[in-house]
Amino acid sequence: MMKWNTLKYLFKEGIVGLWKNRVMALASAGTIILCLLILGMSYSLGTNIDYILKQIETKFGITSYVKEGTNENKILELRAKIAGVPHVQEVRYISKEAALSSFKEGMKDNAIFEDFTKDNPLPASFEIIVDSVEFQDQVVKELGKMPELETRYLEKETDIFIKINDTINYISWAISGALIIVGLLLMTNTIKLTVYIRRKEINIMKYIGATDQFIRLPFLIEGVVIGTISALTAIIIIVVSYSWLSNILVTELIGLLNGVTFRPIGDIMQRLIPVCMIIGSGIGFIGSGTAIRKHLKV
Amino acid sequence: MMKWNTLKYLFKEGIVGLWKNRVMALASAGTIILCLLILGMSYSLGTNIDYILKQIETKFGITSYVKEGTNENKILELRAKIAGVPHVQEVRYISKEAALSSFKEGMKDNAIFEDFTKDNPLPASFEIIVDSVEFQDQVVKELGKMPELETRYLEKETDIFIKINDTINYISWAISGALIIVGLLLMTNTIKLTVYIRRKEINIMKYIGATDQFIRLPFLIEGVVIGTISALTAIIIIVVSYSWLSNILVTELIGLLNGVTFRPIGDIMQRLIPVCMIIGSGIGFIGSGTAIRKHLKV
Amino acid sequence: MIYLQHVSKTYSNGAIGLNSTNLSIEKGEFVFITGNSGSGKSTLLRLLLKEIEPSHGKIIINNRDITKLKRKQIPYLRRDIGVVFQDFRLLPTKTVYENVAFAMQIVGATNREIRKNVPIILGLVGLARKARCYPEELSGGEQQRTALARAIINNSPILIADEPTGNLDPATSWEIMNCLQDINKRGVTIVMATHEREIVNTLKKRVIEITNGSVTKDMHEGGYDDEMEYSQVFV
Amino acid sequence: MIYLQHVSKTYSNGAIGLNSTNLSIEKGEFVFITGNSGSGKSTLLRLLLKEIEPSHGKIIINNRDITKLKRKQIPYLRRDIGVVFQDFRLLPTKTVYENVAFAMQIVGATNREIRKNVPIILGLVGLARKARCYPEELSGGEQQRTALARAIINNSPILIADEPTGNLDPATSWEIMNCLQDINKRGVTIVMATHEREIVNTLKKRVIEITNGSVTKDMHEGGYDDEMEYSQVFV
Ligand SMILES: Nc1ncnc2c1ncn2[C@@H]1O[C@H](COP(=O)(O)OP(=O)(O)OP(=O)(O)O)[C@@H](O)[C@H]1O
Ligand SMILES: Nc1ncnc2c1ncn2[C@@H]1O[C@H](COP(=O)(O)OP(=O)(O)OP(=O)(O)O)[C@@H](O)[C@H]1O
Ligand SMILES: [Mg+2]
Ligand SMILES: [Mg+2]
Repeated sequence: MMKWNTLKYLFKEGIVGLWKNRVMALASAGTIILCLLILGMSYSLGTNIDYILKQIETKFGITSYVKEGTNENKILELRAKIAGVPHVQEVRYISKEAALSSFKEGMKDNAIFEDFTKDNPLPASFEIIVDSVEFQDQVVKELGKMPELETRYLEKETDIFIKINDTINYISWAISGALIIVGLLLMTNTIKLTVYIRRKEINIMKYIGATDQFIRLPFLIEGVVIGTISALTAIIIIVVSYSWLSNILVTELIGLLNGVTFRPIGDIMQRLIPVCMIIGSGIGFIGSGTAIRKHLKV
Repeated sequence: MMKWNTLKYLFKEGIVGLWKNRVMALASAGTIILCLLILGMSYSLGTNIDYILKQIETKFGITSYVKEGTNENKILELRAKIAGVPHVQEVRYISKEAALSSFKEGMKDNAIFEDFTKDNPLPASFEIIVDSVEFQDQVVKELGKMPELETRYLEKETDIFIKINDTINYISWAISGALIIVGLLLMTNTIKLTVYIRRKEINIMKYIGATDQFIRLPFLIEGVVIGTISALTAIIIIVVSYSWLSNILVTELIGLLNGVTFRPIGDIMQRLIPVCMIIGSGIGFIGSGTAIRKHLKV
Repeated sequence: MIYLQHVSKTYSNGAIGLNSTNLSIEKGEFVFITGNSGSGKSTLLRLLLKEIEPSHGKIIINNRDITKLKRKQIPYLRRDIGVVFQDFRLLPTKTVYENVAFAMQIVGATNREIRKNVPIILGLVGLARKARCYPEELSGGEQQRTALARAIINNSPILIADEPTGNLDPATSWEIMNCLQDINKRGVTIVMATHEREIVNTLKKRVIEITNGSVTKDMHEGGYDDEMEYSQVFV
Repeated sequence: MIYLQHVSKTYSNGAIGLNSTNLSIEKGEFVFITGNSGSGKSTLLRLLLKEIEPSHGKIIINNRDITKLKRKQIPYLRRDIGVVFQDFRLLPTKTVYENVAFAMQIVGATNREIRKNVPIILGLVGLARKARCYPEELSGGEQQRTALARAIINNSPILIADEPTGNLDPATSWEIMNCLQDINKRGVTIVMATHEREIVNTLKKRVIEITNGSVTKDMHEGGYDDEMEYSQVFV
């Protein structure tokens, strides 16, 4: 195999090559950074749409009607029982009177429902907010076991939301997939070009007796270094702009949607950092390796 | 100015240069195509999210309760009047009995509401679907002028939807904007690189007495041709994949959302084609022009 | 026609190209520039072409100080000068024919003129059969002759040639030299850097010798300053 | 050591580089290849290096038919051959020192050896002061000498040189030729394409003349085949 001395030389060559071919290195790095930004953007967007829709879903509460004739003690007991169900975040009691007045208010205080006041037909109820919509079914099941309650939740509306959610997820995955492919193509395209520019150099090395491995190694090292540095740069840009943007959006705009937040940056980065690093250094390595191959055939 | 003969020559040079520098031309074209695809994708996505959400919004109908004691004739008359309001797409009449049974069904046929059957307190109503949610307010206003009706619509739910819509629009514009910038950077990056590769050639031309204009023109022509061809290619890819994808999505997935459709391809293309063409040829022209400038200084 | 006044050129890495040189070359002269490798011959020629800027001094060509030339005017200076570069500088994506025709296109020649003149010149330098070859398909000497053809096609009043026979066999070299003499007789000023002792000694033209960036000899009807017979000394 | 058997080379554009050539060069010989521009000298040398493949025939170097060499083995063939290319082929991003050192790195020399040998060779070709220059900062002759330094640094048993003195003044040329003769005396086989009549005539080595791709003369202790005195004929 290669001598230690030679390996050291080739490693140094790779590093020095970055500076000597800085125009090409910058072009590659620029492309990789921009492509990883696209990736990061599409991932952040996708995951946040998901996240935000999930939060909105939880706003669809569960309503449990209390059977006529249930006494006050029993109601207090029920309330405690409901609050004890796992994943229940909030329980609110709405008395018959409150229900009627809110119903009438909904009807804009008009004369049509006048006769309701004679004999209030509306039941008292609990409004229950679940901490995450995924557990809604589970909570509803639990509530179903209480004979004093008649539980109802916005099945249809929740369904629509879940479907929108699914669709958007599906689309955002498709888009992310497409963007990853496009990004990979763009990156290999540029790397190929930068190697193509140096084909004469590669040829010369071959003509004076260098082995393929000898020529390739510095290119691979250059590629990996460019890829890794680009990935780090992209990650920094994503972190900074994500926290900046999500702040602005949360305060300025999403504020309207009472308290919706963006996925915390830590969550995003947990996945994005390894992916960026792997793609960055991988594309640098594999891109350079394959691009150089055909120029070695002299 | 330049002679006609010279202009013809330079024009031919630009065209022939495409073939002679095909590696570089392909690299540029590839980048431009991919960037325009990103653009097209983000635009199609943004505009469709908007479009789909709009469709879902229209599913929030308007309910107009009919005052107690309005007779059958009056109801038929009202129905015709409502149907005549601009932007009303569909009117359905729900009688007192139908309202009760649907209410009870909603309550899961349970004993709590038994007493309703004695004296049905629910009013008859019209359900009105507006052709586009933007006109909902307008229609409600119109309905408010009819004294026999008590109109109500899902203001809160519609509001949430509109806010989601706004948010998603806002985000998708931000993303599109970012992608356009990224795309422009990627494209100019590659064009710069392809010109950089040919800097020696440019220098030689200058050394033997060519004017800047003489050298630049073929590059500009090359740039514009590459940009235009790339734009056309990107458009074709977008048209084909959009119609293919929207078909699949509509049938497979969006089917769940009862009859939601994607924005027709014609709509999308109406904007996307000019934008792609302008960006493609513009970036080819301006990119080449600025990239060549510094190499001309010899 | 060409005047250098106290011209110095120090490269950015400190290498001295030319060292306070004074020189005047009149219209119609045929001047050989000789000197050891690295003495500054190419530097001198590149200064005339404004390929590089002098560190000091004035360079006057056709009564104009070219160091003060505006960017826009440089191409017109260069059109007055046909050049054979030491490293040829052919356009790699153009054939021999196209490379030569390109020089005519630059000055706005008509297609008629181009179609008429290019083959004549290519015949003159012995490349008629290589017209459709790309530079990388040519031998070293053929590339050099293409560069020469490009330099003379426009009948520029000045011809600068940096070792135009360095890659040529003696027979071809003499053909080229003959051709240059003809051109010179038609009034073109020729400045040619060369190492070829035989050519310099035979033609008896003006010889300017440069040593380490300074003119050390300037003789009319001169010879190659090579008193030792190296072949005797070293073998 | 080097045997060509019926070797032909026709380039893809139809140009004939070499035409059914037979040749044998023994170990330790010093051979000049002469011939007109475009006659096929470089083609011959490039065939030996497996830079191009012959259209027909066998090329045997060190008892191996190099046309049958596997891709993996080509670098080892090339390490046995030091080369000066007609167009130099220096690595543009490496200094003179690094270009020469690179050739030693290829064969796995230690840093010690490199630090010791490179300056010696650079001194030999007169480039000690240019060690840190990049090729584009060198004069033509300096580039050529760098290429020569690279070719001889590894003491390869064969040295191929394509006009290694084409850009050099006579004095430097003779120094280089002296150096090559020394190397030859140490047993290195040298094949050198050249146009320099003076060198060929003085050194009295074997001369192979190629005309239009065919060997037309092969003389031991030969001279440049140039019976006409061109200088007399043309001037
Ligand atoms: N671009 C450059 N940057 C730095 N130094 C340079 C540059 N070009 C030339 N030199 C140096 O300037 C000196 C003169 O170079 P020049 O090319 O003029 O020599 P020359 O007389 O043409 O030699 P040759 O006969 O070998 O071509 C040399 O020492 C050379 O190394
Ligand atoms: N890559 C190539 N493709 C096509 N034809 C070529 C190629 N290389 C050389 N030739 C042709 O082959 C012939 C021989 O070329 P070669 O380079 O061997 O000549 P040479 O003897 O070295 O000439 P010179 O003294 O001018 O360097 C020439 O006619 C040349 O045009
Ligand atoms: Mg020179
Ligand atoms: Mg040759």
